[in-house]
Amino acid sequence: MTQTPLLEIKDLHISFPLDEGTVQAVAGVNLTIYPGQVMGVVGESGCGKSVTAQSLLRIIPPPGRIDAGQILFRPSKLFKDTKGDGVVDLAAFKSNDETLRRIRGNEIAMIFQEPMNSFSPVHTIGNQLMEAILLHQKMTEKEARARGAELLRLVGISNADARMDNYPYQFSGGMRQRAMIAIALSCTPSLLVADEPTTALDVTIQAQILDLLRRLQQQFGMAIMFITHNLGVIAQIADHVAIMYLGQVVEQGPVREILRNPKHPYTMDLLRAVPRLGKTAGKRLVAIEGGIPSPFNRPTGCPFHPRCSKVIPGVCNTHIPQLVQLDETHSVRCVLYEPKVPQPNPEPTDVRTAPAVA
Amino acid sequence: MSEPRLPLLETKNLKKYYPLQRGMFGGGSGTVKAIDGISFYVEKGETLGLVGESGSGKTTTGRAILRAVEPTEGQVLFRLDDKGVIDFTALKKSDLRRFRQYVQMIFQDPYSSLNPRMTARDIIAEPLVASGLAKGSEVDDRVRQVAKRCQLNLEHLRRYPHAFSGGQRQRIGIARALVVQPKFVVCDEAVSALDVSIQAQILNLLMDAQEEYGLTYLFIAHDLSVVEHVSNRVAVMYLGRIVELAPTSKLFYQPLHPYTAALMSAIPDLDPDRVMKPVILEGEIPSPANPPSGCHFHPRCSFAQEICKTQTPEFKEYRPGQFAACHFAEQLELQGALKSN
Amino acid sequence: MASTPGVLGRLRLFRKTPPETKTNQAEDTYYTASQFQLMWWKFRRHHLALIGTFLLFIFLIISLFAEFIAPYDPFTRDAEYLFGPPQRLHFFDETGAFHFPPFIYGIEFAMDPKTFLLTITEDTSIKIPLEFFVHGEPYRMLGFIQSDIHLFGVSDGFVHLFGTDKLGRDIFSRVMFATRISLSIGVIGLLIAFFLGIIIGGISGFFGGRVDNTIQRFIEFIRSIPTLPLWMALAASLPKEWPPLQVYFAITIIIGLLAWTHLARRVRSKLLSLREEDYVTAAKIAGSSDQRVIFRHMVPSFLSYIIVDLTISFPYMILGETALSFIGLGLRPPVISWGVMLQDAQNVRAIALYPWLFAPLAFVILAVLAFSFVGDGMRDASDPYSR
Amino acid sequence: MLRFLLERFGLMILMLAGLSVIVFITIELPPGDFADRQAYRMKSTGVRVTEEDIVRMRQQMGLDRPWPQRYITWIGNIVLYGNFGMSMSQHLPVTQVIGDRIGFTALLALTALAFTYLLAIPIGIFSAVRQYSIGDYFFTFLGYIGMATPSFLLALVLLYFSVMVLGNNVGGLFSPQYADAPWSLEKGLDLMNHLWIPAIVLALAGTAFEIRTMRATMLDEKNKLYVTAARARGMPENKLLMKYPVRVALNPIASTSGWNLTAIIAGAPLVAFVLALPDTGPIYLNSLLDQDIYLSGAMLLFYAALTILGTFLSDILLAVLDPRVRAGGQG
Repeated sequence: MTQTPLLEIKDLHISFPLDEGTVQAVAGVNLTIYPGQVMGVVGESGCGKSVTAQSLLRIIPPPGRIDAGQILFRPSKLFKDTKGDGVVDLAAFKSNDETLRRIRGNEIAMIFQEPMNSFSPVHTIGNQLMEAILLHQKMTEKEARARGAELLRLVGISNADARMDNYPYQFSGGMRQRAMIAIALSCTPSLLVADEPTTALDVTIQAQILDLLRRLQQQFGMAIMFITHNLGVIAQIADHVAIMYLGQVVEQGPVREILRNPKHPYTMDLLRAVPRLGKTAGKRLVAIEGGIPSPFNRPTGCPFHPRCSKVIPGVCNTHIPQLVQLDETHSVRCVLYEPKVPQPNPEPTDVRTAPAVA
Repeated sequence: MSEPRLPLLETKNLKKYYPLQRGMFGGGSGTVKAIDGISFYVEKGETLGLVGESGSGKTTTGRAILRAVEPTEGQVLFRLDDKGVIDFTALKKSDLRRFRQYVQMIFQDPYSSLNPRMTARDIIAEPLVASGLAKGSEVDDRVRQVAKRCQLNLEHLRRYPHAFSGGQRQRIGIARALVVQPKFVVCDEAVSALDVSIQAQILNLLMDAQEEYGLTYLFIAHDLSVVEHVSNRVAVMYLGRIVELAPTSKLFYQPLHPYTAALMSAIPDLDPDRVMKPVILEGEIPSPANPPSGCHFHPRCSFAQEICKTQTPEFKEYRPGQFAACHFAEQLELQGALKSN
Repeated sequence: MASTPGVLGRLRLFRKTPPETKTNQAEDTYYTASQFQLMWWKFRRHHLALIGTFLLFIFLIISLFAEFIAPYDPFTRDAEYLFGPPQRLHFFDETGAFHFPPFIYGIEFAMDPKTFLLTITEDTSIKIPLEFFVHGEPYRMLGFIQSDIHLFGVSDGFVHLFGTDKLGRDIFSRVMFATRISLSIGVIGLLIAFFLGIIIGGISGFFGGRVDNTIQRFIEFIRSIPTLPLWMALAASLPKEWPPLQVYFAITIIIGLLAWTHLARRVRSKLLSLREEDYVTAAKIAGSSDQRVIFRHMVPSFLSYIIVDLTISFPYMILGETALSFIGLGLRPPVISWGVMLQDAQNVRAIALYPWLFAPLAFVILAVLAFSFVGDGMRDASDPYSR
Repeated sequence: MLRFLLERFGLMILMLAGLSVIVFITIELPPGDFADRQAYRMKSTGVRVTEEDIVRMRQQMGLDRPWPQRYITWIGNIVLYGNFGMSMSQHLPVTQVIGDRIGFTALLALTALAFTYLLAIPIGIFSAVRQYSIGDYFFTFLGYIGMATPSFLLALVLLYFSVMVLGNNVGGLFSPQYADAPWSLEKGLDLMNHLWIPAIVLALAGTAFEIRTMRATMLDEKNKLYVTAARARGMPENKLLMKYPVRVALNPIASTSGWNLTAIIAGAPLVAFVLALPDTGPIYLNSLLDQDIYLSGAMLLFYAALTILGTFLSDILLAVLDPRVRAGGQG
């Protein structure tokens, strides 16, 4: 791909200092999203996928903080009138920076996991929808209202004009998620961050929302970062996928490539662990051994090594694997694919005490 | 198919209505029909999957069978080899406790289902101790045995639930259900809250235990792939009623009810080239407090006719073992989640 | 539906994991800690609560051993020293020499020729050393320990650390005895409230439905009655000829009678929510009897909340009694409570001329603060399993 | 909305009816009655009183009939004619004894309520926004003190302060020169000058409570997803706080305002007693001590009615603020 990337996350580190110790939620994530691309981010709990998404808008809940890394973003509207290379580092801003505020909702919009809680209960849907429009566009209240109703119609809410005056409790979960999408699209952002937008919904509603998102993506041409733990959803919506485990992207590539020809042991195991229609009925699944480690007890070396079926003792527990580019688009973070395999180290050094980034 | 087996459990017209409270003094006006006439049977040793979306009444069904909620009407018949047929719903409270050992439950939320103030050992021992099935060292022996079977670290039995991860907690919950060697276990969304890698471990554990102890499961879930994976037969619920019940493969290849078909079309396929073409259902699930007339599904059904608005379709057997409640079950050619290539 | 917990939720979950630097044994201690251990560990981190606990301990000591701690009987009069200001304890004399035990100076009276007001000053020529464990007025502690040893005193004359009242009675001694009475009113009042609250709230929560609704409306009703005017009306209805002790019990009951509603609500809502808890359902399915469900599963999980609520209601009891006695409708002399003592300090004159008469108020405030601090600390610690 | 209002209004009437019974029983509770007390008093002044005299007195005052009957008469007169009966000690109709004072009590209560919210809402917002700042600790500390200090002490201290430092005696409701003067601007100002102490005193405990409520709700709401969602669409931080958490935190404030008024009214007699206000407090106390039942009954009824009215108003306020309550579903 010769396009210029829309978003480039480089070696991002995010931690949460807590009383009991520091949680390394994101430990060196690299991720590139091109304009108009749907990037799926998959992972189990604690893999840092949501925190990564929140970091794009700098809305990581306290006490989380970005320790290192860059989030390079190329806004499409912000520098229209001024010249310049047009790339901003989102990680470098203060969280209340004016430029950042103009990017939020305008250039990068977000939809959340719990549609039931993402609206203020005491303000009308229309109020919250118009708020987004008025913040970033020069419009009168009246125009904003008309635009709001139009957006509601666009996301498939009937009787949109009257619905503008409804309160969130009068909307069902599916409708709220539609309204949330309407808000997100109100300023035609170039990147939509969708943090598990269908997890809280029933399957039939999930299908509707996925269908809607797919349609709107084609219509508006925005890029989507779609976060989920459901591999099926990823298969259906994403072009590219990044698999995350314990704060790192362990494998990344086109969705077909990853699902059919996975390289990282974790991806392989994950795909085998999912029950598949018509294929696994009545059989034992190939389960991944052990549990997801506590975030206070990050394994040394490769974070997956304690559960990995292909672990090389003395290597995987000491050596942090490097990102290996298998071809133009497919990369993996596993020692098995490194050109120069490190020698087994019989006495594991404690990597935890060493700085995670050189 | 093997020779017909005797049903271990049978529900007949099971209902659970909740009074709807409105107004200051709780004057009842209307009822919520959480489940409205559920009839099915479960054969010994099989797994009956029970699927449906939120508000369909699947959880209430599971709990009503166990009398964790008192059913409003209907029977739950339970066939025990040595004791004959017992009507669970007719048992007096004191008798009910004696029969609890045959029917157990595994819960969805591994956090709220374990009393945080009891050690893992006490939680697992609860069914033995509470019903007086075992005493003294026998309790410990049996707890250790079942804990080992559920792959729990025996040294951790002294610990409280807050020390365990979600997957391990679920193992404790399973151990608690299995310690009395029940005949029938209701798995209420037992793997829904777990991560994929953990979910596979628990599913394997459940299936191994079934084989080893000859268990019969009622497997309640909303994830159709999981249900297809574990079930022999599947019942589909919508708004408090069963709309279709069939052997798993029949249901997934040739559903009879439009709702079943819609549900299946919404499963996101793991194969990116099999693009999901969901049957888009109009609107959302209506409230069980105010269900539509006739066939509950008619306002969202693309095949609905006049008759669907007025008459409740009969739940009957259209193909061997395949039951449905739809006026047009015989006419419609519906597509399942699986295609025979 | 399946929902993976949000980041923060999950982090909180894991916050319970001890830092990795701890040894395995420490980890195991943590994981096998019972509810009350976890609560104590959490409570311990609350500094104000620890201060409050310490204060409460002192109050307890005072209440139990008032006779020993007070140098005099509450009714002993120092006829020469009416409305006497507090006598300061001195550790250093005018030469700067250190003394232990400390001493007090003698007193000197002078009449202001214009206002005819008696002024009292220290006479630095007389030093009276304080003595510990002195023999004084005999007493019977806790009703059976007979003794005449007091914590401190002077061999010659009197010592009045908090001054004296209009009859020359030692305020320090009186406050010690009043502490016992005032706190006991709180305790007994709370017991009554506790009893009523548990029973009525329990019925409401256990039966639910119509019974629950009726009781809830009734509680709302009671809560809408302004407490103090009703207390006043009830207290005023006590016959004048009742002996003080009977009045004491009646007042306690009146105060307790109106305090149960809060507790009843708490018990009820806790019961209702517990009924829905999965682990209670699990206990039922495990074949537990009703008693077992209630006492093994439900009571332990709401006991801590009840204790918190009791602690938090305590100040209202104390303030209620103080207010009632202050306006003369509550306890009556010779029973001494903080409120009764404050009857002497009803006007601005008292503040201007005899501020030491307000000494009991310091105790009221300290007691209320101590209970509030402890209550707050316990509230934070009451649910060590919250996610 | 209308349905909700009607329901609440009906409930208010019902509660008032119930209250009147409780009030009557409470007032009737003491053994002996006004006749006994009157006889006792006359005897002590040397007047000879026979049993027949007492019986006659009783008949005159209607005290010989059973209490339900007397209750019916009592409440009937109140509801139908606004007649609260005669004060037996002052030989005046109750309405005349307390009539003009009721206004002052209500004025005092409302002023105190206004003080409570004028102080509590901004301070609560400040404490929540600057959580763990010195200011937050200061107000938390002040809140504890406010809760722990009995109102009468505060009244005395403020009175002392006003006399000694400001040099004016603000006991009572008016300065002597205005006491009987006709209403004028100066008299109004004088009233305000006297009103602030009792108002602050009565407001204090409620203020401490409401600051805590406001702060806690704000802190809770601040981390809710919908606030994050608004932040994610580019809302500036200050506007964000004012529009969402502050707005939502007003709901519990509104719903507790009824209790707050109850607390203020409950404290009123005591503070009035200390400050020698010619408000209803001292009369209430005396009427209780004299067993002047119609007077004390009317007063207690008045206090209770005021709080019930307050609860009703707070319900309406909550309905205005919260659409879900308005819909009546979760009411």
